Amino acid sequence: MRDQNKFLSIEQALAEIKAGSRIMIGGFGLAGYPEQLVEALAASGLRDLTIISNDLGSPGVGLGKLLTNGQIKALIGNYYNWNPEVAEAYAEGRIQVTLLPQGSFAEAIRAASVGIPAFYSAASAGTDLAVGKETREFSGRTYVLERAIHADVALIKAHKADGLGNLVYYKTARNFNPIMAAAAALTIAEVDEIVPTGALDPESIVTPHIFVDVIIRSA
Amino acid sequence: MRDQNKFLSIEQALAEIKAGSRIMIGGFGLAGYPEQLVEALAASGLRDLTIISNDLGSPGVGLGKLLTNGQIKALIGNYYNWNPEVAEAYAEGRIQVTLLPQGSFAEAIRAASVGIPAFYSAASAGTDLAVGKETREFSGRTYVLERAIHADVALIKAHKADGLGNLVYYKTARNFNPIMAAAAALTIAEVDEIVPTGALDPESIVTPHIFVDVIIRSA
Amino acid sequence: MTTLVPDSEARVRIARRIAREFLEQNRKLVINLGVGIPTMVTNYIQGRDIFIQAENGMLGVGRLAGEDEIDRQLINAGRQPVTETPGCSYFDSAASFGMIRGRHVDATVIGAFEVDQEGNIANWINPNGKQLGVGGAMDLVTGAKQVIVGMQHLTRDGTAKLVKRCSMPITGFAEVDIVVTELGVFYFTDARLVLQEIAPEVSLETLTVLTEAQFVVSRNLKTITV
Amino acid sequence: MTTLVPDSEARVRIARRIAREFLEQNRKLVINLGVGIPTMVTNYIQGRDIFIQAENGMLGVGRLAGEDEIDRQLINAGRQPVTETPGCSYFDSAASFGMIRGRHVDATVIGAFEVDQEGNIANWINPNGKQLGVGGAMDLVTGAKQVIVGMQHLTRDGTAKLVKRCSMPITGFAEVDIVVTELGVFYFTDARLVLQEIAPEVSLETLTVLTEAQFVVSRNLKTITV
Repeated sequence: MRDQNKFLSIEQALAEIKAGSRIMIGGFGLAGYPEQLVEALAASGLRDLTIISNDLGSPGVGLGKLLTNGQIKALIGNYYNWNPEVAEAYAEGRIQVTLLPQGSFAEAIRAASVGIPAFYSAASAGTDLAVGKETREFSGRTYVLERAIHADVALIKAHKADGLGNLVYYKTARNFNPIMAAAAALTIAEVDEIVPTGALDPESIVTPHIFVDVIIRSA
Repeated sequence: MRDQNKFLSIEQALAEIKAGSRIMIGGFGLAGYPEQLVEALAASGLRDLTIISNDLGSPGVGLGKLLTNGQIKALIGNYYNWNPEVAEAYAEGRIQVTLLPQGSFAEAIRAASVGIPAFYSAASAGTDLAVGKETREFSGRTYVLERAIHADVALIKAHKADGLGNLVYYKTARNFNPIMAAAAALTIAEVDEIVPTGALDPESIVTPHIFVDVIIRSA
Repeated sequence: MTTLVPDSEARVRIARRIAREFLEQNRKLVINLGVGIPTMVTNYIQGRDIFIQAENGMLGVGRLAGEDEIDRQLINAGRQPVTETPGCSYFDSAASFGMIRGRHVDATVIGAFEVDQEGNIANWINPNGKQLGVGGAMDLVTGAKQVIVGMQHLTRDGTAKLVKRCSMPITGFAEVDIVVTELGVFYFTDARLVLQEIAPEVSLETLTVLTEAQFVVSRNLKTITV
Repeated sequence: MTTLVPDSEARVRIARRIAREFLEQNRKLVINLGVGIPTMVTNYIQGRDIFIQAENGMLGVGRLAGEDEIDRQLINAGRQPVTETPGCSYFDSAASFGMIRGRHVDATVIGAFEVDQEGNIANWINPNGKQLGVGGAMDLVTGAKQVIVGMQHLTRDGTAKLVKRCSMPITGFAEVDIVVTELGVFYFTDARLVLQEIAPEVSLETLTVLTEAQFVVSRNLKTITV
């Protein structure tokens, strides 16, 4: 948890990100990704980024812009079929791509957030995605050892933040955002609305404020 | 998820439990444990139970009754100093006790709920609680391999249930209840209030109904 | 070869037949539906206690959204705008796959490039260099209690999709329980592929020719009904 | 031996001195407080952006509840009824320890039976056969960014609690960062125990006698102030 004022302009927020960073970005398809942060990141021209995300939007749209702009060095994620430019860039050797089963990917991000270095999952055992990974039997079934996925920065999208930075989400825009919030060294949240501290029900806060370093408001 | 009507009387609910079962019981101290289910379990006289819980209440109070009654074969949990009868029964060889660090205990229950057979935690490495457990280094630090903790039955306490069995909790009475709900083959929830389906905010449901098999209402 | 069953009819038949698989159980179920034909199953299970889980973080997915109901932030895992059902809930992706991996989902309905006679399934990638994505397929086939494949019997080129041994990258090994095509319904029983139902358009001989995988024929072989 | 500082005064001094450790950082902090002296720290950090996490599933724990405020379902990890602060939140035990294990808690303040000169701590069990419990101690000492021990300098029998080598079961190895007693404030710096502050009641010679652990004396040795 940083000390300074969490509520920054998008320019101030972007100034926190360096070229070559490992950046987690929330979202699934075009739902629940931090649209303005991604636009600003694309406009920044920062290069050599490792982007950790479920997918990469569509060609030239959303996270897709980062690839179109040549800002990406490596991808760690799950599903790039919605953006054929990814397979193309990979085939041409312009980017590295690490694919994980979606559930293992999500759990590996959560593992980073909770200080678990590795865990076992049955998904992908014996398949091409488990090549080079350790496996182990438990009760006669083969499991793959998956490692935690950490990041320097997480760019996430939430619905509302209160004055401390507690977050709640909106419908299926929640997806990877809460787990990424806690898995990166610096978390920048883009929110639709800022409400007074105390206005969110303590039982319904999804991301406690200590996981959130910077908040920007969607214009 | 069971098919039958989830809303049962406490007698019907208890009839689901067999002697010799592994039973998870939610709660921390005397907060958030399913008081009436525990009373009924104590009154049932069912024996040879393995109780998986944070603690065992106080002597003759709450979960403590199960020990006073001689119904317990084994305990898997975390903190029994609030009930000195546990150390006594253990010293006299009347019960088995497996202690885990509270965080490893919680995570092992969650692991069971999400199909992860084992994970690594730094807690307890090198200590008496790690004796006999595998360890492994990650980035120069020693971690302990912890196994998922499953149960036949979970007895949990929630605040409200809707008609489907979605649950929300109340303040620090939440504790182990949500993770236990999903880690047992059969989950019986004791709730303060039953509200119509649709009355709970979909964003705030903590335990989706598919984890809940039987619901009884606190009298 | 000529098409035995027109595409659109085939797709509807497969979806309806899979729906019947659930309706006949006549109990509460939680299911996850893949894109394409599997999503069409939704249309045939309305009004029953069958809850649809979407791996992007929702339980209780309703029908596809109408034009005037579209909310871009409320989508299924195929990125289609959907609606809510009463008692639905939202959760993050780790919790969602926890539900799947933890054996809390009764069935997953998925498409496939190939299923082989060992019950192996290849459905995550066509290694043509144009795809790069796995989605939740591997988690779903290993995590769901029951794996139901809904796919057309032949590829567009007319080759068998039920094969002796998958040639494409495997998604999961010996995980498939039921295969429903427009020409037949096959169950994996005691590690053998058993034909339970056959389409009215084909003879057993023709189906055998169109099915590379070895299968046995149930003593109770019936005509596919939907 | 005679008591150098009366019990109640010692406890208050330790709690206030630890509070100063946080107040002087003059920034937002998340801390977890063990039972006993550590919980007393709460009294001396009011009004600052210091958020108390309770491992039984709450962030933003307020002061202890008054007689008329008691809610049996709102307690801290020592089972004491507490109050809420604005912006507090509740979560389950796995999430709570995820917060701790994941390095999101700036400091844990705990008591101890023994701390040795290697920074090892023994605080989870007195192996007298009457205790059987570990609580969150092992998770906290391995997970929190900073481990601050608040304890009286001597046992009730007058023996040193800062020892050469822990004789009781270890909670965590080389995890302790700061030890605050009523007689001194010690920091572990470069794997050495360094005395930074000393109580007005004792000379360095006396403190050395009362401290079995070997320590070095800071060049900036000060008197404990609270």
